[in-house]
Amino acid sequence: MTGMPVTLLSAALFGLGLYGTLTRRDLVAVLACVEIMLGAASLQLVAFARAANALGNGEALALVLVVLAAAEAAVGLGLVLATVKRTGKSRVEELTEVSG
Amino acid sequence: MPWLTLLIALPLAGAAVAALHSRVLSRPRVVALAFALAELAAASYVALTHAHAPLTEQLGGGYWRLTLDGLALPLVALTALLGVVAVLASWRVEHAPGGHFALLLALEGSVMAVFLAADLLLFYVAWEAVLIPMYFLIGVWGHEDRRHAAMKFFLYTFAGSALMLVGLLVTITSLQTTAMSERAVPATVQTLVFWLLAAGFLVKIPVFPLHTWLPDAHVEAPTAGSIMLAGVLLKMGGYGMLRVAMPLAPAAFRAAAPILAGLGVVGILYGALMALAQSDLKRLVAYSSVSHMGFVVLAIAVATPAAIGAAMLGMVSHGLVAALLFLLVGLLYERTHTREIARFGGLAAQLPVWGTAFTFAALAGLGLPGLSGFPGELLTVLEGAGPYGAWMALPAVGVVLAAAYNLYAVKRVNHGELPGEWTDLADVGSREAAAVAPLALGIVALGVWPALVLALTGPAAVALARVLGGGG
Amino acid sequence: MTALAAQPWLAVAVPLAVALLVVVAGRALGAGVAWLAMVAPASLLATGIALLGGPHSGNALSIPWLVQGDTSIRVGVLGDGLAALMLVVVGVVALMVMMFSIGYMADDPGYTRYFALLALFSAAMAGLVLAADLVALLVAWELVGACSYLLIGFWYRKPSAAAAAIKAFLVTHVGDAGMLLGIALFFVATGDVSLAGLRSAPAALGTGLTTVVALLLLLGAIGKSAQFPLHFWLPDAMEGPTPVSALIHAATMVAAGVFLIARLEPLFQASATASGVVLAVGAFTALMAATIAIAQSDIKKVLAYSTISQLGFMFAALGVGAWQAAIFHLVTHASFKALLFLGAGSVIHGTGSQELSDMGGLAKKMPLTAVTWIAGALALAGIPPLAGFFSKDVVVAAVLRGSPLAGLTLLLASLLTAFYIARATRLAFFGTYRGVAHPHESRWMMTGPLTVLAVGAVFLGAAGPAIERLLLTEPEPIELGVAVVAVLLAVAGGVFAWWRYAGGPVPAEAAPVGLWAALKGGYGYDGAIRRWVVRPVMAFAGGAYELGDRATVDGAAEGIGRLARRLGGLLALLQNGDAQWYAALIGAATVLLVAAALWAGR
Amino acid sequence: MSATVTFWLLGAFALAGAAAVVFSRDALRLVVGLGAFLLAVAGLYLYYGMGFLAAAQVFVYVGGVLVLVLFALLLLSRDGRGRLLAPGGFDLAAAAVAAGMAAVLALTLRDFRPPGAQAAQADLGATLLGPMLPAFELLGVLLLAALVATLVIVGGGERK
Repeated sequence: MTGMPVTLLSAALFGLGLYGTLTRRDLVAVLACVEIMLGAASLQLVAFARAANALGNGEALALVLVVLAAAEAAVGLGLVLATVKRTGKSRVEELTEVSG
Repeated sequence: MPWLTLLIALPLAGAAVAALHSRVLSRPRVVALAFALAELAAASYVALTHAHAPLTEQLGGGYWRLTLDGLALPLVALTALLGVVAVLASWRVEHAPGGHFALLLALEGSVMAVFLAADLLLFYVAWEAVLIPMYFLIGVWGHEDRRHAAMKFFLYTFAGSALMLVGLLVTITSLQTTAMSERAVPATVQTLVFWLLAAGFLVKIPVFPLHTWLPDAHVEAPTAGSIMLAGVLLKMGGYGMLRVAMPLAPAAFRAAAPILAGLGVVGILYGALMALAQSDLKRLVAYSSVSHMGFVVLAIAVATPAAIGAAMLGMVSHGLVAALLFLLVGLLYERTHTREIARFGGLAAQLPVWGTAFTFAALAGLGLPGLSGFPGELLTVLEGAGPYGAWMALPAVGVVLAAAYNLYAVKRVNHGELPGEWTDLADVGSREAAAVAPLALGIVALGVWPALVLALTGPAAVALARVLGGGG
Repeated sequence: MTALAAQPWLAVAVPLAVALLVVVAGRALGAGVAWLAMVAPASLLATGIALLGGPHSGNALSIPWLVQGDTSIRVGVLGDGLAALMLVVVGVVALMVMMFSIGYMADDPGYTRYFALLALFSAAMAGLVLAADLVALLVAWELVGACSYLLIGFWYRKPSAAAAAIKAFLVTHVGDAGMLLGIALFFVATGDVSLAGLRSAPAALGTGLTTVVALLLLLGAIGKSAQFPLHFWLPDAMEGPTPVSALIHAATMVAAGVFLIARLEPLFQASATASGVVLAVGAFTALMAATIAIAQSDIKKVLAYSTISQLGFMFAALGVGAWQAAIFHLVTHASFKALLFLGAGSVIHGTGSQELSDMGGLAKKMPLTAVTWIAGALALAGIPPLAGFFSKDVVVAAVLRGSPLAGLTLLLASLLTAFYIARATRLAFFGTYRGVAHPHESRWMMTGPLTVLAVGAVFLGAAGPAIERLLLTEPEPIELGVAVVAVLLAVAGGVFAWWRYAGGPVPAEAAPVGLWAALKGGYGYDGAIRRWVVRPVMAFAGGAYELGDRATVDGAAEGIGRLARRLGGLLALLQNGDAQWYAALIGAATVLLVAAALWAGR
Repeated sequence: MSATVTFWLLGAFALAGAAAVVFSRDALRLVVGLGAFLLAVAGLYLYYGMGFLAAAQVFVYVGGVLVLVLFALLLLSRDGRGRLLAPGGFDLAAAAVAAGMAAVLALTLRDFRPPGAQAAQADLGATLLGPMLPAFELLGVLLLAALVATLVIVGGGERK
């Protein structure tokens, strides 16, 4: 199954993840939503690799993404833990220190 | 041996070592000097062994394309020399020396990458990479108003390079490659591409009226920053014109040449007049840079082989002279903590070596024959008289004004009675003399024998002029 | 000797090496450094003499200097008769001046610097006279200017010396800029910069361009030779040590303009306009400077204006095409004017003052100085049979033939010349001593050169025919009528001055009014230049900086920055620190951009 | 036929899991949803014939990330974990942005034809250690950096 269906699927998954990332109010959930976006992206990538008959390349790239996602999750969750420990807040709306 | 990659990697490695080193030992300056000297040695070796055939290198099959030809070689050598001088000039930096020397070496490495890049993407990345260490050098180690100056420097050049980036993207999409070649972009987009690229380069040179970041940046920058800024960074603009903008859009360049020549002439006169009005010694030197780079722009606009050679001569010469002047002003500032010309006077008696060097630098700055400024300016006027005829009277006036501001500065700083507050100043020491001497020698060598540069630039200049003349 | 004649470039290289050596070994050699430095002019002299005797061709050297593409600019030297003569003149005068300076500068802390600069000057001057092309000439031309700048400002602690040095360099640089432009136009028209090419250029250039090129080169000559309207730097240049004035600002460098036009005589004669301008400038300057010289109270200023005036004589001769006459006068003038300057130096050394009012009666206290001075004065006034008489006669006769008006102007200037030099002689050496110091005769190191130069001033007139033959022209006999009139005028002027100043300085001159004040102030030319050129330029620069650069150009840039910040202030309302709000903005922007791209790429 | 069914089945699972993550108010449901999503994606990888990738997905995500998330949630467990609507129309705007993003993605990628299989290397190992070697090495460095960074960040938080 390549072409339109998988594109629609991954686009929908990405949209869902984005929506969650934008609206979820606690940090762990935001991170989870980011993972969904990443998953959607690598799904599309794998589908492309299938279509191009370049399995090795696509798989390798997707693997890169998986590892990136894992690293991101680890650092992100670490940040969340550290933030909560430091400020006692884990809710996005309470954290406005990046305000210009 | 991937020499060109080494030329870029060596200072960057030095930067890393200097940054880490400061935690372990306390002599980052020694590390920096060692790497700068190694870089100079490598550059000299490459210059001596590959002077007459372009050297190219491609690593990793991608965008890492480097080339060293007659246009790049003089500037690479200049950069390597000024790298050493800049390290010596900032020997006494006390605030976070590890960071300072790391940034200085990072700056040198990025500039090397700009001069060696044979790939548009690499060129752009290196171009932007230069901004970062310079921004911090000004912003952290500068003088009183450093934040504002650093931000101004950054915004100006960043705005220019943003336009340049658009130009590069249009080029890449229309040529379907990022490799630099003698291929021009299609005629329909040439004008657009040329002016977009020129926007980035002209800000960097800088030409009137895009120059006002320069005096502020120079005044606030630490000495080493000023040396690299005037000596090397301004050359990136002229080099970019010759290397990127002109071959990519020759027809558009031909159409724009009179405008560029006008900008050059305005720069010559304007910079000289502004220099005449200054009461701050460093600002004076900064404006003189605008004037000198006006000659380079004029030569670029003329674009005959000899004029291209003149532009290269002018750039190398200005690199040496401006670096020497900024170095001397910096040495003076270290001793007096002021740049106010009115507070000086009679320093030639108290600081004989410094005074002699300053007079020497001023004479070089006014284009005295036998010193490096003269051949380039002479060749520019001789070649410029072809297309522009009697208009060359205006740069000739600029030459008189250059004599005026340079000698006026010598008079107010070196001559007259020594004010009482400076009677215990110490003259230039041996470490400082070691920084002054190579610049002075270079100025004399280039002035007596300009073929040092012209012999290198010859084939490249002829080839470039052919591309420019050859109907796009 | 033959080796030198074949390799005239040695006359440049040896002094250059000497100058370097003086700098390097100066401290080690101490006072002996002067003897090392004297090798420099000696090499000029030797080369000159060798060239006088040897062949005048086949010794050209030309090396490519600026080569790129099809452009090849060469620099070279060529030792011909004119160059040989100039080398001898420069060599002798420089040698005498250096010897004199050993005594004059003995106690100066800048002793080494002084002799290094003199050696460097010798090299540059040799390059100037030997140059075979315009680029080499321009290089040497500006280098002598730089040496002049450094030597005028030698006593840099004196503000007046520093100011005079800048003034000299800038004013002559105006001329140099014209020269640069002239060279450029000539180069574009012919692709050549050689002097030989320029001499035969008129055919290729056409009248219009010939005139323009000649006038631009003339501008350079006018600047260097201190002719009107660029004459006003030379009197100030007297701030330098007096031997320097003798060498650079009387005998050699200021004569370079005359030399240049003589070199390029065919070019100038091809254009009636250009030669007419040369004649007019020369005659006018000769008279104007002579009138100013009569009112000066400073002995060096008298001699400075006298130099300007005498150079005007030479220019006038050049204007009528009598370039051999001009060179002849250049040679004799170099001898007697250098003598007068060194004599003035001896006097200044003895009395510690340059004011004529502080002197008087020095003939008794400094007899040798007085005798040699008087020989120079008589030569300057044109009294037979001294050198000045012969050369001035050739000049005046030639100019009278070409333009009676200019010739009469020169005769009037001759009268004034005799007057001012007699006045100076009378006030300095006769009457009673009015100063406070205790003058005494200088040592032999100083009087020796005076004697040598005095011999030249007395006998060089006899060398006239030889010089003219060297310059490839048949010597002309003395025109008796012109000679008699000129001598009578000179005697009249001299006698009048002798009578007028018999009782010492005229009190009215101390506080001058009316015409005398105008003369003493050089017709206020200096002030006018300051008021109408220097100050407006400085004011314009200052105004342009404050209003143009800071307020307008930079103001616009900073204004854009402020505007952006204010817009940013509006935008800051969007920036509430909520990371998700930012992410939403980024997402929305991405959607819009991609949508636009999709729409555009349909 | 059965392939299409398999695809849509897995797709539906993934969508449902994602929706659970995005919309659930309960922390545990979030974790379950995320697990479902990740497993579904792993299944899709398998569907495309990339067995190793699927296995990696399961190990790294389900075994690693999910556990991490779970730990974090347990550690931070506090009241009111539920989703809050932002004041005003932000929620609607975010929905619009997300929908727009999905739309432009679908539209852009619809016509995209990946360049032909020049390399055609089907062997993952050969690819990773061949042309992708720099990326592979970089990944190693990145993982190490992430590890160190996490330790530093969390440790740094403790010291304060």
